[in-house]
Amino acid sequence: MQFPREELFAPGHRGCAGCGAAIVARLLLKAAGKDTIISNATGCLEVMTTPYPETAWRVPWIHTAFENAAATASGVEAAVKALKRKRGKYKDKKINVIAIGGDGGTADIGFQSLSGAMERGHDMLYVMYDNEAYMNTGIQRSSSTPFLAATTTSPAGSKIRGEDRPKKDVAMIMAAHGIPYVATACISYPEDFIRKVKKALSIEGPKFIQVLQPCTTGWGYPPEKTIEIGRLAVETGVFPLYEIENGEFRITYKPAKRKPVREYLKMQKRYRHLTDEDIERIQKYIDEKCKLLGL
Amino acid sequence: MIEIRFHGRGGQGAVTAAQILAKAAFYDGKFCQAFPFFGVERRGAPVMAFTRIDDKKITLRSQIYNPDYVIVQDATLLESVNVVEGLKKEGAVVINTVKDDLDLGFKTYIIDATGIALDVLGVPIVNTAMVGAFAGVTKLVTLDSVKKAIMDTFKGKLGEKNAKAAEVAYNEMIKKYG
Amino acid sequence: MCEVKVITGTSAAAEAAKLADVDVVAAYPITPQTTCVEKLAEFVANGELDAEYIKVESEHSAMSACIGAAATGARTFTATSSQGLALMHEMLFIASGMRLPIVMMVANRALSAPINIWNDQQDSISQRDTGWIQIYVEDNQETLDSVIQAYKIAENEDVLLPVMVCLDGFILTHTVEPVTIPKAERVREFLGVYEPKHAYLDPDRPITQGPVGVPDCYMETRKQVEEAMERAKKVIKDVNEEFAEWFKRKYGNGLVEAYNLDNADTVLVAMGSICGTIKYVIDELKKEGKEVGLLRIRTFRPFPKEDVKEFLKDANNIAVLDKNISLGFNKGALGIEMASILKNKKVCNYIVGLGGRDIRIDDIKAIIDHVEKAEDDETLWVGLKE
Amino acid sequence: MVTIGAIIYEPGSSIKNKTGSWRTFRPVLDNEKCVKCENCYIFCPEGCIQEDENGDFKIDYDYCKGCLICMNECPVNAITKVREEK
Repeated sequence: MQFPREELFAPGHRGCAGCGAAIVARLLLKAAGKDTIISNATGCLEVMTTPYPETAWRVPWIHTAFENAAATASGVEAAVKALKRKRGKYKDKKINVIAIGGDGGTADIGFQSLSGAMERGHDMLYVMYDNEAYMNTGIQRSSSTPFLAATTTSPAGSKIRGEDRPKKDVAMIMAAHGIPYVATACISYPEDFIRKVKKALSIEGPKFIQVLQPCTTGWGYPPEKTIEIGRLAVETGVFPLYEIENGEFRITYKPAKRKPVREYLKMQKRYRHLTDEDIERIQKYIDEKCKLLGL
Repeated sequence: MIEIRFHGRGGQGAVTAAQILAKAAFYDGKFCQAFPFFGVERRGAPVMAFTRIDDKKITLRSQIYNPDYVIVQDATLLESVNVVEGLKKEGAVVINTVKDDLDLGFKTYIIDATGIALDVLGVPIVNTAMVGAFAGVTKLVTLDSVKKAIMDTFKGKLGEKNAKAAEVAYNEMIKKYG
Repeated sequence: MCEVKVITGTSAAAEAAKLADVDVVAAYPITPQTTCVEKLAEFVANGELDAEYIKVESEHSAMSACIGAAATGARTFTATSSQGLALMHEMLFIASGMRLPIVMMVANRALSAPINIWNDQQDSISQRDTGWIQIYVEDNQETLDSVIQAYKIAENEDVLLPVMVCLDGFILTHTVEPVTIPKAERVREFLGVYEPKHAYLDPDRPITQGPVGVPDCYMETRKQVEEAMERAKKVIKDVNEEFAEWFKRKYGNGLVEAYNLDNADTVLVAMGSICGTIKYVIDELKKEGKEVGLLRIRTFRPFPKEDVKEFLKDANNIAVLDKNISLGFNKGALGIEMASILKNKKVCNYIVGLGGRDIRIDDIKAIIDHVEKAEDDETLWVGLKE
Repeated sequence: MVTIGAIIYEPGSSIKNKTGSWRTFRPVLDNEKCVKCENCYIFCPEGCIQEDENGDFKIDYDYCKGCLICMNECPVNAITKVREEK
């Protein structure tokens, strides 16, 4: 695959060295192209890309608050429609309206506005960049934090061993909205992610993509490992890649043989408190999930 | 300024009646105002609505405590509501009932609006007939304006039927009370 | 020819939004605003208004969607009340900070707890510092006219601020009275098409809206809003005059309306529909040979400080009526503002009509009596039950 | 002067912020070894590895933060790291 060469996400942004969220944004814009309007939730990506008077964005971009990227995008989409119809704006261009938010802004505080926007059938794509905790504010747990991961609000203590609840399955909840396209992706598989974004944008109506994006600071690993760890999340079955098109479920990447989750967990500080027994519990949980999905 | 209070039950269209009366006054070239008693009542509960009519712009926004007229859409309300409360001494009541021996302590005009509604509309919804009856008794608004107000409140056939109900009630009151 | 219809305040607001040919409506129903958004839905469903109507899942999303739409370059309308307005609170700052000329009808209603659907003005008063222009109207005609004026004010390049048009819940929202509805073409000509220069989202001009306001720029953005508020005073006055030329109706000088002030030593100061009742009482007292005046504050933000000083320079007994209360200070917002402006005058504050408590003719008369006899500034709650 | 609504009108103006000084290690790309798989190009969070007119990938050290994802993802070890001497 020859990747699109246009760089719509500029360097000079304040993301950490090895930032996965920056990779999400860059790949997303490569897939979407310049006729795109972005509605960005408050979070790492928004903060690191737009300290006034500088912006890393080369497409029209709006941020309003934390919990409402989807609602803001609803307004953008409605306005684009109205201005096209009533005043001939945007000529005949197809404008991609894309909302993007982290797991906190999507699965937690922005969940209602996301559900509303998806249910109303707006022609938009929502991208959840999933780094499994509130990284912007210093690594607090979100509902997308996986089982037993340590964060500053789900610390590994002597009584509680990190996050005590399993990761909330937002993609499946979005699928339950009956929208035409839902997919999971991971930045370590850029062809797959770009293909999914392009496919989503070719479909009219609400679309949702959850993209896993390892975070060097929050997960605790050296920055050069961002892609490698993402790949392991997929190869171990911790984060399966699939798409659901018009209700049709399809695994889009099937590891020849799933690697043990231990390989994935041992690379990250957030799991360093785990005992063999803990790892066994996680392995069992992942095995069950994979079986369900046919992995 | 003339102040009118409507008594009805939730769902009987007392608010609509108050608005029709206001509109009729407006069509007669007067100033008007109509509003519900702002309650949490649901279908069936006693409700009130108000109309003000004047020759000049109405700025008063308080509720109506001493009405000139009271319109009672349902005589069973007499059991639970003091419908004549605050009514001016020289005021009058227009009430829907088949009884003819009511003593409310005020000048009282009686109409069998339910009978008219059943005849003309086929349903016991009396609000438009009551506005017609009120117009017949008081001549505060013309029948033409009442009918016009009804016709733009209810569309098409329903409007025509309701205008007819108002007309029948109006004529009956003229016949009965002159 | 204009058309006169006997309609409610919420219908008047909806009619005005239709006349303004809004592009996007995003709203969530709440009593007593509901009939406004129902009417707008009807207009859109019948093709009378060519707009995108977003049936959002909350007021927070209603304002978010309006911000998104306005930032894209659309003329935008929403309406809410009470708890809904409180839920929007966060987004109100964002709308003004992003300088988006959104217009919103607020059906004034008390805040919980206890839950109460009836009228007072605590809801919009509590949004005082959000950078929104606030217009308080006295009747349904003014509701319609003010929504139209609001677009003209908000979209003025000297202003570029959102405007809320506040009308008293039930007292206006659910009361029908005659309202003159101007011709759509006239209103469209009066307003023109909204063509923002500063904020619109278009791939041909990729701008970034809503960036991080670092300490190096944030304070300037606040000062800019304050300056826009100050400029808005003149714009509101100008629009009031211009509107009068086009549509033959005006509301005082746009910021305040003086009623029978000339020979009045006693002046009531109030906002909203209660001013109608006060005018009624003033007219009655006049017949008895007693002169009492009213200064109606039409725009609470920007606050007409200069006009207040000028119009009240000869009054000695000033009674400020508030349908809100700053708990812990025992004064209403208007009372606090007036006291800070009229430093050497007797200013009594009357807390009235909270949660729908009816304000009767006798209440107004009692206030007049009280302020005339009061020896110093006092706060009195009027209409309390024993 | 802050713009009205703090709107930023210059797309991609973050390029004014050169992040090259963040590096501890500098990735060095050996174009002789490079097989042009594009891994380094596509995974770079800064987008600072670009093709030159000859089709060779070049690292823009003005922006490279030295995360070394490129080195880690290079299948032929064409990228090595050297310590920045500051």
